[in-house]
Amino acid sequence: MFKNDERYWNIHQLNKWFAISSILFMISFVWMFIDDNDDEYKVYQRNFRQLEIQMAEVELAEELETVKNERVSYEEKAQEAQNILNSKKSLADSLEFRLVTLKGIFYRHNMNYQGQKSEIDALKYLVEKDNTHGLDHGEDHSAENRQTFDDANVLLHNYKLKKEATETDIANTELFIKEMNRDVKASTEELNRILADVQLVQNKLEKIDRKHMSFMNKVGDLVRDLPILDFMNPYYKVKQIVVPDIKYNVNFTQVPSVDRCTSCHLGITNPDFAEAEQPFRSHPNLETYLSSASPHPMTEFGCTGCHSGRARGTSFVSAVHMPDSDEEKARWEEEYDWEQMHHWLQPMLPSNYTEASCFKCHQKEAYINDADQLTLGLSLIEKSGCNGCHLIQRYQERRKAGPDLAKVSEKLNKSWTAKWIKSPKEFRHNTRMPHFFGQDNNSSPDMIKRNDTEIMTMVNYLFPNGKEVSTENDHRFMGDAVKGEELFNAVGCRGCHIVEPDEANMSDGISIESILKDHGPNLIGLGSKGSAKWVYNWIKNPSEYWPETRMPDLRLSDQEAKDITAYLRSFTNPDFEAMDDIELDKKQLENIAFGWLSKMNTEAFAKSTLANMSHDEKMDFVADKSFRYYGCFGCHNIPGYEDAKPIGTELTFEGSKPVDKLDFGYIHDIEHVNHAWFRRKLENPRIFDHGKESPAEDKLRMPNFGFSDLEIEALVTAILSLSEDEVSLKMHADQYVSDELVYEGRKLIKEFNCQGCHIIDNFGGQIVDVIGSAEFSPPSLNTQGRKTQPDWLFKFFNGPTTIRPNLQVRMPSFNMTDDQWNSIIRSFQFADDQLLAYETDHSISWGRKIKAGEKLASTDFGACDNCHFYGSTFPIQGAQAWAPNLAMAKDRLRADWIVDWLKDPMVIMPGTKMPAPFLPTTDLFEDDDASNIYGEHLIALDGDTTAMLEGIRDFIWAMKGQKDISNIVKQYFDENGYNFGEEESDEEDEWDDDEW
Amino acid sequence: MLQTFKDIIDILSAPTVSFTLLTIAFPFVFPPTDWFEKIHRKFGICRLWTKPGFYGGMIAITFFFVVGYFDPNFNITLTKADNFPIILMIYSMFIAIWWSMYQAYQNDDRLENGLKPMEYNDPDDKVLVWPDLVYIEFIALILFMVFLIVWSILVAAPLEEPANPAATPNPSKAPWYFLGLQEMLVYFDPWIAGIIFPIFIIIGMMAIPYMDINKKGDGYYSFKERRIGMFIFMYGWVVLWLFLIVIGTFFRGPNWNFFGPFEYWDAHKVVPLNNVNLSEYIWVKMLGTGMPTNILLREIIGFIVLIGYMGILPIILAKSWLKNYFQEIGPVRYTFLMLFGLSMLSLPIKMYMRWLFNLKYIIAIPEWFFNI
Amino acid sequence: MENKNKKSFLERMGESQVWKSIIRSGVPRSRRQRMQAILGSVFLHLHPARIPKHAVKIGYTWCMGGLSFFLFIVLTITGILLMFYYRPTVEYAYTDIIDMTEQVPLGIMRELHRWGAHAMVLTVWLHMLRVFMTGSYKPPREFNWGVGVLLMTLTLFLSFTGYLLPWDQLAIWAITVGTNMARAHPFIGHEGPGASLLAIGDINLVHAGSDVRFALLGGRFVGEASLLRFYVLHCIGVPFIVMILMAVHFWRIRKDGGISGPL
Amino acid sequence: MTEDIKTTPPASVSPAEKDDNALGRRGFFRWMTVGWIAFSVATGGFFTVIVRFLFPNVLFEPPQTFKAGFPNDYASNFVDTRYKKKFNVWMVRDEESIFALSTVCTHLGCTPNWLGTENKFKCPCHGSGFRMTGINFEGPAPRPLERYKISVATDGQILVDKTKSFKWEKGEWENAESFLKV
Repeated sequence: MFKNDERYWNIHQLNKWFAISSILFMISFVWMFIDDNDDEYKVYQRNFRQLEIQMAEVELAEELETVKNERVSYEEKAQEAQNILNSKKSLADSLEFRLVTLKGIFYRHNMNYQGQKSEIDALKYLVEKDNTHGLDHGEDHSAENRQTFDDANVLLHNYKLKKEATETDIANTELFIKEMNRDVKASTEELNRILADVQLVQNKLEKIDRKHMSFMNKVGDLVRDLPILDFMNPYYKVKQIVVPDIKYNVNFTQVPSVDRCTSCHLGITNPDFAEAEQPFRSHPNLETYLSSASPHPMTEFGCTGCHSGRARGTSFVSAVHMPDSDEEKARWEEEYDWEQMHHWLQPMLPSNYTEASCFKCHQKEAYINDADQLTLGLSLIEKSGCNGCHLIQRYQERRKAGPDLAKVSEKLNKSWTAKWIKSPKEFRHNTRMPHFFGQDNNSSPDMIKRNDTEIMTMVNYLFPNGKEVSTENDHRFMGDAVKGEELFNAVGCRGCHIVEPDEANMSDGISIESILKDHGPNLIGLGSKGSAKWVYNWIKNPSEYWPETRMPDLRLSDQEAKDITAYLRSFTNPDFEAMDDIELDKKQLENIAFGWLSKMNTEAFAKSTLANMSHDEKMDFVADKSFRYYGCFGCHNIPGYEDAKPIGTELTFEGSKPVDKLDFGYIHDIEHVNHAWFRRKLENPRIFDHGKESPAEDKLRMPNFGFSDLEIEALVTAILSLSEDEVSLKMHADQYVSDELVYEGRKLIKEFNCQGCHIIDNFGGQIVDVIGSAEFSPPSLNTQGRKTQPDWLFKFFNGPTTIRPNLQVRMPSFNMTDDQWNSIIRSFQFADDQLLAYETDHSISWGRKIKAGEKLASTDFGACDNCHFYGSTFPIQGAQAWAPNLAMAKDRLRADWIVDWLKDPMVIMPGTKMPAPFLPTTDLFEDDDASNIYGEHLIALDGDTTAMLEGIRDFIWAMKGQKDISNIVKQYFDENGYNFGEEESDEEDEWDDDEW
Repeated sequence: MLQTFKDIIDILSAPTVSFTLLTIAFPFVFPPTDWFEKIHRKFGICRLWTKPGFYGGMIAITFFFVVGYFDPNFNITLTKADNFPIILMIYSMFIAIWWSMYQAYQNDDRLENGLKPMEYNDPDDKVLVWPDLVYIEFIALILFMVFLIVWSILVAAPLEEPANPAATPNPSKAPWYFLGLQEMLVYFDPWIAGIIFPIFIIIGMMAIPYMDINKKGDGYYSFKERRIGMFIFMYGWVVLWLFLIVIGTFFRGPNWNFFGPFEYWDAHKVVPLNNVNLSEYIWVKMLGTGMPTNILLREIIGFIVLIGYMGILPIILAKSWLKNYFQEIGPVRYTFLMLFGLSMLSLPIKMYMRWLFNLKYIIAIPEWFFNI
Repeated sequence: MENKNKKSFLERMGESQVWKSIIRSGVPRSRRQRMQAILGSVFLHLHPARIPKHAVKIGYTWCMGGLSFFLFIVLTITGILLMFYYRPTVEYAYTDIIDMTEQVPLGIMRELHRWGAHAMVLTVWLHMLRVFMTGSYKPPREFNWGVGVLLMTLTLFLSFTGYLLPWDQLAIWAITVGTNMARAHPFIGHEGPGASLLAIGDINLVHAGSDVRFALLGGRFVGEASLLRFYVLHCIGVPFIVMILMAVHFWRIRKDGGISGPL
Repeated sequence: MTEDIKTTPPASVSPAEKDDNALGRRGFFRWMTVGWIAFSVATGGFFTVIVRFLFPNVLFEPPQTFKAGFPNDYASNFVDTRYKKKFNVWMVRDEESIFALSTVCTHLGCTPNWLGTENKFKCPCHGSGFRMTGINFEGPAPRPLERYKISVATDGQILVDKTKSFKWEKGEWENAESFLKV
């Protein structure tokens, strides 16, 4: 081996190695290439194409079927025209020949002309130059140029004439040919028009279905999507929408969202795919979303603006789809190898929570259209007082959720209060007051003792000087309970209150409609709470006890108030009364005080301070610590805590909080996504303390509201809506509302539960269920903005008068400021696109019209006075049919509106008893005695309905008489009573038959 | 059974235990003196550098990873795409070291028997580069490219949440090759662990050829002829660098707490950190007085210790134990060798002082950002 | 028969003017041609024409130096390609990386680049280990070992600068942790020992806005400026130095007597 | 040594292998050929794919094609300015066709205005005037406005493609893609 040819390796072996490794290299390359090209979206696009072809073929068959018969005749027609044309072939040929010749001539002339023109352009330049710089070059030169220029122009003109003459000839000939072809053209066009739809489908098929393609197109279609070559003109490609106004937050800045969802969701905007399999199914609500005519067109809103998810993802997993349920999750894992990409902070919202995104743009609305769950969630936040403890910048607390406790010693006694604090739901099963005690982390005997002591110190603080309420004189404030019940049901209490002692009757589930009913507390057990005196005083004038209350004044007489008090006091809660009183434990008091003291101070200091404290000081100290620990002042006004800061986590951007910032504690049987955490927290606020050894002062303290599943889903939606995601200013819905007051008004309407009694924006008016008939219920406020004069409405709000004499339910006096009333009026006006605060008085046209109107209103025709008061004149009909005083109309209503109203009252106020007035048509005037029946004025209007209605309006407008008839009506009912309500249904039928 | 095994591994991999075991075992694996060598032979540790040793080692590592793969907790760290290089590092370093030692022992035997090392060729017996070398290089490149492509296809490069200066991930780790430095940060102030040590590492490594004047073992694998140098380098490389990377990758969880490989990374885990400075030991615990207000006086003991360690200790050694060696290499080389050597040694010393005495700093002058 | 044709074709090609002008030697079959093949090629003449026998054994060399160089080239190519689709700004950096996997043709370049970078750290370390284990740093190769140590450091720094570019949490916090050490640099880091001594009167000279970390990041925190700086360092600055040092490294191998071996 | 190489087949190397010369040669070629083919395929593939890499799959620039409603949306002899701002296109319908006219004046690139009463496009910069067809007839503009490619999409809407334009002076307005027959 030594001194060989300077080799070491066996070359054969090396060759083999080389070959093997090269083959591996090639394989790995091919693998990589395939890996790079087998994009998931292409599979979907291929499938979609097949689906499109199928659908197009079906459509084609249908279209062909529909034109089957028609097309034959049109085809014949076209053929006929063609035949006629063919018969004139020699003429046509000669014309064609002539045209060709003319075009040749034209070409020559035109060339001459164009050539000459360019000569002239050059000469023109010389002349122009001479004109300006002539002095430098001497005169002769310029004259010479000028001469040439002029000569050339003459020549040009010559050429032009020739050219134009030929042009005219050509035009004439062409016109002649066109005329000759006219029939053929027309009939062909006719045929094409019939076949247009067929053609469209056929064109489509030719573009997408290889079977319908020409050979070269087939090849082209194959080649265009070959890997490597697919950069030129691919059919299958990533589709994306760049949405500049919806931002993706990269922390340092916000960048436009780039949505590639449509790469797979190919039929999303096409309603033809409503039934297709996912991902091709069209959006279920194209009227509101995505279509270009909708308020949320796809090009401006994209997809992830609402649904979240990884917009740039082009595969099922990388788009971070999120399952709605465990079953769906299991199915996805099976079908798509789904797993959550944990590094994406905005996973797609499960479809149940999609509404959360509406809040990005619709922040100021009181009710967000088509987003009931979100609206409900936001309402619950306010009702439950979440934002009392949790600051939400964009959803600020407007008032405290619970009652004012400043004067609670006038209302309640200590024992009841302590028991209530400990377990409010024992007293009132559906109260919004949450349970702080007896929860997961404070149910040990020691903790119960501690909590009882805390409760007693707080009660002690709330009842200064030991004053509490007594029931001694209660009989003086109680009337007839039976009458009280009638009143309670009739005057409108049930617009906001329910009396439902049995929880089982309330299991309908919660919705934005249902919360209108129990806007105020469920009035059960009042016999076991406080005193009759307080109840009496409260319903007589709520704002005296609590200036900020939303409870309005129903202007009850003393007797009415007593009756209602008696009724309400008749409900007792013996179980609650039987509960043991809460006991203060002195040792615990020491312990608690010491615990708090030593938390901030040295132990020695704590001990000495404690030793120097009197019992009362200890009580106050512990009460203070307890109020601050539990954050009672978040929902209640408590004297001394007016400026206390909310105690909870700020929720302003809670929806965007990264999951790792949520403390899951030692709970592991839960998905690591934010909504799962929120849900669990709301189900059991103390759950994440499970297994922890925290001292009493550091335990979780969020109280348990006992939310139902529906409420929790709604609240989670609302919390998710509080996100950091930004959209451009112009996307905010309030950019399109000119007036801030509108939103304020809407909020007030919601806050004061106007929709408990009235239908506003086609929503509300639930009190009708209690009253039984829309006729006797508070009016629908549909078109209210157009209907009443704003200054009248303002006066009415401040001092309601009787408008509908047949209603027993009363418009209460609300304790609102001018600002607030203005906002409400403005929001009504905005809804009806009537923003004027001041208008010129309507002037009556004293002439034919008003006389015709008078005729129409008279007993012969409309007989308005059957139901309507004419000033202090009572209607002819009985009280149950009474309608508003027409003498008030000119103060109250807007003139235009009356005409609209008269046209068809049912459109404006469904369920009204008001009929549209009879308006004679012209054919009736042909009768012989027409002039006797209708009178000359009416006939002269010649059936002009608008004029007739305006006549009625003017008749009403001109009516004189007493405007406010409240007293007259009241007097009448005081004398006669409201007893028509009972036989209402019988009378109704009779009445209907008689009159109409 | 498996659970017991996991529990044992969890306990063993705690830095205190594993580091100690490694440090104690190390001289027996790479014996620097005759005495260690004797035990190395006697207990058959030398068989690690034979083929059965190779198989044993590979099986042990693989077993560890396989068990880890099926463990719900270890699986999370093990299958993180960015941790694959560390697994690769463990394998490749084991194979490389074993292979070097395997050949070194063969050469040692040959040398002992008066033979030339295996690599020796007659100076005239050369090979032409074309095609032998070029060809195998080419094949190696292709195969490596294949490896890289397959790796890239199978493991997608990770991408986490968009950068957010307001949200610190827990734990936040440096790139894996710097995890050794990050681990040192636990025991040293940043200016030492992050600045002085890296600089010393770079300069110290560059200085190796100048400090190691042993002419033997040049150009072939050998151990015995240069066992002290080998021992020091291998200790620094394997224990103080690679091992700390493994710890930093697999065993450091939220809050930089230690977690055994089979433990759940619970962010709630709390480990007591009651570290005390040397000056506090002296003044408060031993002398029972308060801390002197004069900073230099307060830290005087620390300075003495430091000067003693870095300045006087080398002098004493040069006069006694290392007398011959000192004379052999001369004062300049000796000084640098001691500077780098003692610095390197200070890392395990400091680690142990932390673990045994909760010692935080030897010199603690936070006022000047000067802590050692 | 077939073989014969091929052979003659190869031979004819080898004798053509074009071939000769480019490759100089013919198909390297004779000893002379084989040496010519190495010496006549700008790339291959990094190697000597003849080497000792142990130098062709993988068992001795591990080929790790060669692989490191190869990886450097692979990373340069993939890196250049990535630069077509990557913009180093806070707006685009992250989303451009998303797009690498979602839509960019041959987006696997990112994986090749990232895993190649990790692999390069390993190959460099293994190369160093091999050199140590064979004692190849000993004279006359002391200097080249030093160059190698610098190259290794720069490899780590290249990888480190590239770490920031995806602009994700891993990136920004690894760089924050990494650069925080610079804060503690003696004298020139604002939290380092001695920094407070560098003051004129009450005017502090070394503070968070003027120390070495600030210079590295172009700001007090990792931000837009840092991204650009790291990008420039990663794509141009460090590779430039690495290339110069590589040239020195390779040249010194030859000058120091080729591959090490027992004498 | 050198002679030896010259006379013996190149691949044969050691004396021991000279015996099975023929086999070796075949082996040499077989393996080597396979190796080189595989290697060239892979590297060639790489370079091809890299060329593909230069063509991005998606664009972030505004789309060059847009849908402009249905042909029936346009009244006869009417200039529709809806798409002027967003896409720089006038949609014009004359007696028998619809076409998409560029809004760039051929003089110095200003944007003319459509004056419905005078039935012309008038450029505010230097007063060039164009007829409804786009033909220039007054002012300094040297040539008519350009037209864009227009077609009917599968859903029946008009599709305007701005990447392809047609110039009158080149006779391209005769091209079937430059107008839509109605």
